[in-house]
Amino acid sequence: MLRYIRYIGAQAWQGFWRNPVMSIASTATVAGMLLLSSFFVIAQRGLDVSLNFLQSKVELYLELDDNAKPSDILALKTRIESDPSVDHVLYVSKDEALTRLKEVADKTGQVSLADVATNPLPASLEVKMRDAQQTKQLASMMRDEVGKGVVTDVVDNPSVVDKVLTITRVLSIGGISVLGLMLFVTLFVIVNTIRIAVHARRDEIEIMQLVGATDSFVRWPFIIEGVLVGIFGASIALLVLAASAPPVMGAISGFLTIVPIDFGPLFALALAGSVLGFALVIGAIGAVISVRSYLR
Amino acid sequence: MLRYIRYIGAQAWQGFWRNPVMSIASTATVAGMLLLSSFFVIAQRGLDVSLNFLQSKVELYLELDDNAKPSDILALKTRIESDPSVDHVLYVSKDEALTRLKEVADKTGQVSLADVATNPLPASLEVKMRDAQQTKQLASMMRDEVGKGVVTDVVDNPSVVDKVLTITRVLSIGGISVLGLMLFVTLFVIVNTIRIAVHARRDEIEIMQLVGATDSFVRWPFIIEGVLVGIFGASIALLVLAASAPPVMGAISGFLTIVPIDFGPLFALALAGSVLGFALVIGAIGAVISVRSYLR
Amino acid sequence: MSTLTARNKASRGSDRRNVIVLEDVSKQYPNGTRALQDVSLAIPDGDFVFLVGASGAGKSTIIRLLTRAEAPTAGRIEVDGEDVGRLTRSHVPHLRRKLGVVFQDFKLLPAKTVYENVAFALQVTGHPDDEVRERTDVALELVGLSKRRDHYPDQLSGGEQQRTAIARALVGKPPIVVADEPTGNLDPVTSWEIIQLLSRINELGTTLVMATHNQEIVNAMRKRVVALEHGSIVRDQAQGGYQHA
Amino acid sequence: MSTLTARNKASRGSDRRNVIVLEDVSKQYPNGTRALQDVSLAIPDGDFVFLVGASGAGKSTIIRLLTRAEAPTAGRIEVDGEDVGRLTRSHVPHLRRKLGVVFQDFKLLPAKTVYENVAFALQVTGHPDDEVRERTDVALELVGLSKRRDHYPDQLSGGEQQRTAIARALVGKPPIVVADEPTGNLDPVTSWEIIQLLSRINELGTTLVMATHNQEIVNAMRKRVVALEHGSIVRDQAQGGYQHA
Ligand SMILES: Nc1ncnc2c1ncn2[C@@H]1O[C@H](COP(=O)(O)OP(=O)(O)OP(=O)(O)O)[C@@H](O)[C@H]1O
Ligand SMILES: Nc1ncnc2c1ncn2[C@@H]1O[C@H](COP(=O)(O)OP(=O)(O)OP(=O)(O)O)[C@@H](O)[C@H]1O
Ligand SMILES: [Mg+2]
Ligand SMILES: [Mg+2]
Repeated sequence: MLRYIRYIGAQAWQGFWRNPVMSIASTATVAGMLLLSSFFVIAQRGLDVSLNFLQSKVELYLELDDNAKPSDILALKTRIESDPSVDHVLYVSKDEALTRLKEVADKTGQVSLADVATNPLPASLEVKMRDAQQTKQLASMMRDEVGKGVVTDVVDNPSVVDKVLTITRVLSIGGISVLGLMLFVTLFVIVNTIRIAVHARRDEIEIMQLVGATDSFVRWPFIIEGVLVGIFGASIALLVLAASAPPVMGAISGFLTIVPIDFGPLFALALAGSVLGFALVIGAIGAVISVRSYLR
Repeated sequence: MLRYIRYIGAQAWQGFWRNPVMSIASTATVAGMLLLSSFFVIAQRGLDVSLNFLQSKVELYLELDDNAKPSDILALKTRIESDPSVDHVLYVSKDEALTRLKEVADKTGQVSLADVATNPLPASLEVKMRDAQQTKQLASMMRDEVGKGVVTDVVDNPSVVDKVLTITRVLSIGGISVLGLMLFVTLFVIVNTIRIAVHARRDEIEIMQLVGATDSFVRWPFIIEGVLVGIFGASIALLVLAASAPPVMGAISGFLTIVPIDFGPLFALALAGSVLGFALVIGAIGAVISVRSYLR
Repeated sequence: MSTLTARNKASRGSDRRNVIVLEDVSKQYPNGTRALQDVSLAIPDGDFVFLVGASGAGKSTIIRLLTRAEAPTAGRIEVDGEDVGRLTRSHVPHLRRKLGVVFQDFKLLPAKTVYENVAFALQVTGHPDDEVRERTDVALELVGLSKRRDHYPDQLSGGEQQRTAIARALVGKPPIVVADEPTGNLDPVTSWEIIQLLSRINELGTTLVMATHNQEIVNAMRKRVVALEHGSIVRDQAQGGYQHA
Repeated sequence: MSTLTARNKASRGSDRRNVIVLEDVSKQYPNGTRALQDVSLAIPDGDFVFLVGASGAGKSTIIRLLTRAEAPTAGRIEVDGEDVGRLTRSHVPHLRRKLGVVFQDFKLLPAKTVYENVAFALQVTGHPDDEVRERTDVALELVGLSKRRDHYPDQLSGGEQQRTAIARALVGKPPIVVADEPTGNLDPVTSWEIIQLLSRINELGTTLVMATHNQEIVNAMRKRVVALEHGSIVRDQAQGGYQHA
């Protein structure tokens, strides 16, 4: 058994290196496709993060009656918070509202507001959405509250919110479907490449069989060779990615002062793992499929 | 000469059909990569249109002093319009502003505003940007006007505008670089596939040479065969695209009631033309490169 | 060698069983060519048979049928007691290991050296590494290729390729050796060495079937001769010559 | 045929020019094998030369050098007045069209039929279609393969492949024919037919070089024999036999 495994390993290694043109070309194809896929996974992830950020900007303001009872305001706040589409609700008092306005006015260099005598600003509830898609529904619900003594006005921006949400949805569905097609084509192209390479060696398969080799004796070295192609291809793709990540990230970070694109600490690791695993499995599957046609 | 051309055509056709496994696999790879590229070009185009639409929502409002002289307002309007980053400027009178507000109020079912006695709303200039990236600069320029008797306030939303613009820029740069990589990998993979297929037939090339065939006599049939692979691959890709366009568009158009994604009338034609041309040229180039290694 | 000697003694009895039997075998290739028609042939264990006939007579076709590289269109083929036509896929390799075949076109693995090509026939049956090494070395020595052991097939002369194929067929000590024109690319001296080698192996009990055009060898050996003509057996003579007696 | 006859008459003069000249040619393959050492040989126009020698002596290597499939490590080779070693890449095809070569391993194009393989040798020189058709048919008839014209090489018997290779070498009526073991897969009768065909072509003025192991043919023809041993010429005899006289 051990002898058999050693034999298979040696044969696969030999098969890889003694058909260098085909092995290198296959490996290059695998590397190219994986690089593209990875790049795309990263772009898709970036798109996702950007869109989430865009969505997280969607808020709803409820302007409150100056005379509303604190208990009523609290009850309303609690009620809104229990809605699963809401992330959190912030109470902004009249004073806070004024302070904020002053800060903004100072920053933007507009006329000073420091000398305002009576505070014209209402207190408000700022509702941050968890699921931005539900904003419209919540807003119309809140409008029913207007005039009941607590809420005086509901401020959203239905047309802008709608548009942002639509674009968000289209982009992320588009991104996911292109990614799906991408992975499918990657699989297809890699399997196809291995098939051509194995086809070119069909005579070898026939000869091995004629000399008394069993199917698995012929098949296994090819499978391991496919795995080798996968591993080498994935390694090249990952090396290129790793090498190009710092400059690309540097270039992007120029734009990123405002939008915090953070992939999370494990993203790189998970990506590398999936690329390697994906390549390895496709290599093996490609070999199995390809060899099968010549084992009759 | 004519005989030579006929000979080459016949040889290429024969070469394609008598190595069916390799021809079909190569064609399938070409089709897959082109399909992916096309899909991606379309997605990138969609992204572009969406982002332009998002950008076109960026506006600047200048609230005007109730006592400003019409000639001053007109002068300001003309000045702003001369800025190349501005698309157009709309004057909204106090009355119009009120009418609009009433309409919005009616639609959203808020308290009726029909009985407002004095009009509290200012007249304004609505500036639609052509180049949204310049909004900030224009806004700060306009703020210098505040208090000079015409403009009372400049309403933009610096943080939101900035964020939208940043995201827009990142997404479109990301889209273009992924597209670039995509086209490069497509080229690379197709050339690689043809190289493997030609490598598998290197003995044929050697035999032809030994029998007295000149380089071009060997090369041309392979080139035309590469072109055939390109044409067939492109045709398959375009057929799949054409077949999948209506349902995909149908599914998307659900979202598109608000964002008007319009690719323009010639987009499909231009896409089909480029795909075919690209495939044909790559097929030929791939064959030239591949055959060259065996013509020594 | 001890098992071979034992088999030899047993097989030289009065009624040796037939290790190869063809009964009314016909073969028509998919493109319509009729290569064999109603061929019947029985070869007892330990026999030495020459298969002769003009180019295209059907000699290689018979060999392809024995190894199940092709299936007969009609008729029954038996090798070492097994009905070749009814073998399951998984049993074909075991049939082929009983047959040491020298192919007319050699069928060497292009990405393996001479040594590796010969060793391969032992590796398929799972021999331990040191045994593979030892026996492969002996086989290469026998056909005079020790000096070329690390050449790839395309770095060999025609005769060297042929001898590699012969070494591969013999290295596994199969009970039946089938050689298709094994001296076509060899000079007379080397040819005779190979024939003597095969002859010795046959004396040790191996059944030998050899398709050949080498008139001199057939005439000199005075072994059984089966002559084919247009896919049919026209002569089957115990101690024959190349031409009709 | 008329040009051949004309050439024939002219060439049978007293001092025929040498169409093949090897001067101190050595060949060492990249892996270190010394295949030829200081071989000098001159073959006059219209000659019939047998190249004999044991397996691995270097016969095929000489042929490979003549066609510039390999370049010599040292020495000078001239074919039909041209220095083969100094030919530019673009002139190599023209050299090869002057040489009709029967390769030891046939070198047939696997994706072409028998007919197409033979026709190919005419197509490379740009013959008109109807001439290609006519001459290919004649060549196939000559080697007895008309019935197999639409077979692919892997649908042919060994001897049929060999005859296809012969037909391809002859169809272009080249001034020099080089045949490497052209009868190794042919039965004696067919072998003799082929030899007679080659002999007739030679009588019409074609220079003929034939590497062979076929003792009987060499002895019977009584032509010039060049014998190689370990890469060196050990005998060059005007009307020789296979063995040393
Ligand atoms: N795969 C095939 N498809 C079609 N016809 C074939 C095939 N293989 C062989 N033939 C034909 O079958 C006939 C017998 O072929 P076979 O190889 O058995 O001849 P052979 O006796 O070995 O001849 P040779 O001495 O030339 O090797 C030939 O006429 C050949 O053309
Ligand atoms: N490509 C190569 N690389 C290395 N060595 C080679 C190569 N081709 C041939 N040889 C060696 O050169 C020697 C001469 O080979 P060649 O083919 O000329 O022999 P030959 O006389 O034609 O023999 P045969 O009668 O067996 O065909 C042989 O020993 C062979 O192993
Ligand atoms: Mg045969
Ligand atoms: Mg030779």
